[in-house]
Amino acid sequence: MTPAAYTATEGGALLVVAIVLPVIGMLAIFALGLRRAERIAYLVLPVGLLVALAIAADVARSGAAVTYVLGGWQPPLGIALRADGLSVTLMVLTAVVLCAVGLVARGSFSTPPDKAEARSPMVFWTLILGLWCALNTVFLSQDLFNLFVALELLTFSAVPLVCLDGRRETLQAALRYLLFALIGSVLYLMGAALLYGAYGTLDLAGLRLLARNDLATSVALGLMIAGLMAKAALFPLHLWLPPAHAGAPAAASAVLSALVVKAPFFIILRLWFDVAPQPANAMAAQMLAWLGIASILFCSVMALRQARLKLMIAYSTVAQLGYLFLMFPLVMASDAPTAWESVGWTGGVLQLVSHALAKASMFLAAGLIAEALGHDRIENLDGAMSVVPISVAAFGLAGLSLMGLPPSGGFVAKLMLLTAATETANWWIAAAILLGGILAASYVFRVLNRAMAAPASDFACKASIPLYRELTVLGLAICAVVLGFVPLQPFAFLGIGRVGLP
Amino acid sequence: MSLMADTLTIAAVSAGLFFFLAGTVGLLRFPDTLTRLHALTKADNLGFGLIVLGLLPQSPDVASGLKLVVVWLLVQLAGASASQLIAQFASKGGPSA
Amino acid sequence: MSLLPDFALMLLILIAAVWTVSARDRRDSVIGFIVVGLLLSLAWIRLNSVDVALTEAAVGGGATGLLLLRACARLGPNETEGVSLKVSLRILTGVLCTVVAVALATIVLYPIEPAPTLAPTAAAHMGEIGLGNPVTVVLLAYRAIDTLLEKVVLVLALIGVWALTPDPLWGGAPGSLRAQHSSGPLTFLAQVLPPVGIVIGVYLIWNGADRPGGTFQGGTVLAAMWLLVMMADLREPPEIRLHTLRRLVVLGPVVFLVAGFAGFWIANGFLSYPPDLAKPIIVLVEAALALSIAVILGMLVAGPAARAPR
Amino acid sequence: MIGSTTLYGLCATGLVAIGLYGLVLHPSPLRKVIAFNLLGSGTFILFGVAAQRGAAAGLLADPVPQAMVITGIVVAFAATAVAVALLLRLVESGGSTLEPSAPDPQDDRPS
Repeated sequence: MTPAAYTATEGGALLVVAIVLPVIGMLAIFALGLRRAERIAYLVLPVGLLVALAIAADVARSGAAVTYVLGGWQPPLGIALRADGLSVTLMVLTAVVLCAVGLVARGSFSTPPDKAEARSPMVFWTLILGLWCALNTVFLSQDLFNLFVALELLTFSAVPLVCLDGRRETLQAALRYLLFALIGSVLYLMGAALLYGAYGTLDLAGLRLLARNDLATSVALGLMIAGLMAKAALFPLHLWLPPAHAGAPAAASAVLSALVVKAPFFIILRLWFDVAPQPANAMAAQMLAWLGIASILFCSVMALRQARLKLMIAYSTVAQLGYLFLMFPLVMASDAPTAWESVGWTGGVLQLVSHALAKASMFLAAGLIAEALGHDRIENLDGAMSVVPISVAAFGLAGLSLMGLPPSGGFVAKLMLLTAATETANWWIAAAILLGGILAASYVFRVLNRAMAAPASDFACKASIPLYRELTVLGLAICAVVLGFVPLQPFAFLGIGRVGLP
Repeated sequence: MSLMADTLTIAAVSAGLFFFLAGTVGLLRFPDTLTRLHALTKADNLGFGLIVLGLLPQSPDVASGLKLVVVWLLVQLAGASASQLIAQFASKGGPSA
Repeated sequence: MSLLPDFALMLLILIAAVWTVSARDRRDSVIGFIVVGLLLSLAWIRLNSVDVALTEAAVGGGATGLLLLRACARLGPNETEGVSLKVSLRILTGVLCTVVAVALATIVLYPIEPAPTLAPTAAAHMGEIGLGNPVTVVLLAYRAIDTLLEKVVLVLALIGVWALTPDPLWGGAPGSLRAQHSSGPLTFLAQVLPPVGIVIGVYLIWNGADRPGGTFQGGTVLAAMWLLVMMADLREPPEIRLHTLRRLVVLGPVVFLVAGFAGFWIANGFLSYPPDLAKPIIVLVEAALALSIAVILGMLVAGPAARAPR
Repeated sequence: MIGSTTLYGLCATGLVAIGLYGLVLHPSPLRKVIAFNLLGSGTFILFGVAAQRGAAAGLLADPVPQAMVITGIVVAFAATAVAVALLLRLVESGGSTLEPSAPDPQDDRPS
């Protein structure tokens, strides 16, 4: 059993920087206890964005994956990092969203000038940087146990963000989130133990070469995917998500909804397409899709029934995550030469990216609206348009992507999924996509309707919002829309490094 | 030489095991916390001491012999302190389990 | 015949586990869990994994047990907490657990022959590092990134615990760890044991390079000594804003990172060591990590701040 | 003939089943955390079985899974510490179960 060796490519050291840089920032904030925690974060955020862009440029220029072998120890003994088109796309996405969140969070998480260190800024900025390290590790690592450590990093950074305000409801939500995440981790780890027992390696490329279609492999992959489903909040394991994402401060909710739940899904993609013996199990693919359909329909209806804006957006997150799981049967049945060249695969990944941008923008906009009005009850949103018009506009633009209306990234994504569904005669999936769009339109318009209504006579604005914060939120929404104008050609980028893994 | 060492080991360890057995029976049969504690600590001190004594001739070098003695001392210290604490807790009206 | 001890141990573990889950009183459950932890460390010795046995005894049973016992004390007298749910749900869960167990048991009963292993590869490269304990080599060389990120996990966990501090108390010290009935014997133990414990902790760290032992085990012993001193009320827990405390927490990860980056100049890349310097570098990193682990574990048990900074 | 390693594999299986049962069914968060630790221990023993079966090249057990277990034990401890701290804070603030309490209708803060 000698899987082909990884060869470190020239720019590989940058992958290490992408993982380690946030850690350095986090440790610096923690240890130095300097006047203001956010200064270090503002130093790290742009550098991290540049690193992600540099790696992306490298991948685009060479048309091949960037690889690094840690410590020079070849897998399966050591661990390799590898950035293909998909992981680089997600790294850039992460960096963009985090930078935007960083800008918007400046208002809410600045250390008061009279204190050396305050609790919530210190915790917020260290955890955001911890999250970043975790996400980059998830996107780059080629080792299933290292991915476990990355998932734990993600959990430990995400959970305290939920209960930053220390209220009873948010503490409850955080505890429930933690328990779900821990069940997920332990099931994942159990699968990893079985795979190691069966193959003596946890390296993705090695497993791809060795994977057999036997009981141990099926049980291992089943346990791992079940665990990851709990972390990615797929119906019926979604119960933890709405209170957790709605309870967190808006800036944190944006990161949790846009990025954190995508990490376990990304690992499912890796397991499904890179590890599982092909062709994958058709029944399992159908089951994932059915759970996805249930997520879309059930949680869209739940979103319609919420009284609070942030809870509505949180339910919408579960619904939109459901779309991601539709791709499994669509990819299997397509006649594209490889899974990642099929319309279904590209549509699914595009949905991931456009939802991340749209949802981050939506949560941030909701946060600004709540800050300006002093509450987030949907019934009493009237007058929002006159106080924070740009945020309401951003909310609407982001809504386009969720509904799947043109022009938006969400439109292209859902259109591709729909095409794939009709081509492969998966009529139920096609119907769910259409119905989900209609439901999304109803919950988005319900909010816009109220927000654009004339304000009541006793209307009072609680706080004025600086323009740069609103513009940042609008920028994210515009990114989600512009994604719909990008010609389909560059989507070949997503497939870089996936054909003929080393 | 080795025969004598082995005989000593067998004798001491067997005696130690007997005290452990007696202590366990006491733990299960005695009526309240203090008497149970009494049975347990007596058995522990004697039983464990005898087992360490029995193992000493078997240790390959002086260093491992010393380690055994250190282990014995630590167990004595921990056992004595723990039983004192339990006794105090019990006499202050803790649960008479 | 030779299977008898193993069989008895397995039976004891399972009985203790059932007791842990089914006990009505939550303190009984915690005690059951500690017993499982101790029995499991015996199982690890039987599985020829002495390093893991030491870690399980120190961290799995010991530190986790202390944490849970303290939680019980803080939660106060408990209402009965037995499983009291709908029968249908219990049956459903029972079926689910049985299916998982049967699947796992089948896989365990029919292993791949010959068993796949990385032991030969791991052994073949040990000469390049110059350490005698293969587990330490895996932790600090082959898979050093796991260990590094796991230290970050510990720091994040500490931040997560501290994040639960009420705002006005931020920067202050965790509540006293003093045992409810702290008294003579405990004070005596806390005065006598720490010097010995520190020697043993350092011995475990130093010894870990070539024989079973290492950073985690040694660090936990150091943490235990510190906790003992705090529980006997000889020392108060430190304020969480203290710069010394913060720097001790990050010392390990920082030294590890510096060693990692040094690899770019003195060896061939991140976290790689030149053969002749590998041992001193690893021992240095281990010492720093152990110190950080000791401080982090102690502070994790102590919990969030409960007093305003002085 | 079952070897001792297989015996420990079955022991791991039992721990997993018991832990999973407690984790799903216990209403009390502290008991869930304890059950999670049992489930974790079972998983670690599965790694230990793989390590023991992989004994070769003069090593009594494959060191790679052993190292993974050591990392895993420390991570599980950290998880327990965070969960316990959260739980105690939750109890201090007046809630003791995982059931979401009805939100206060007068509460104007964004939820």
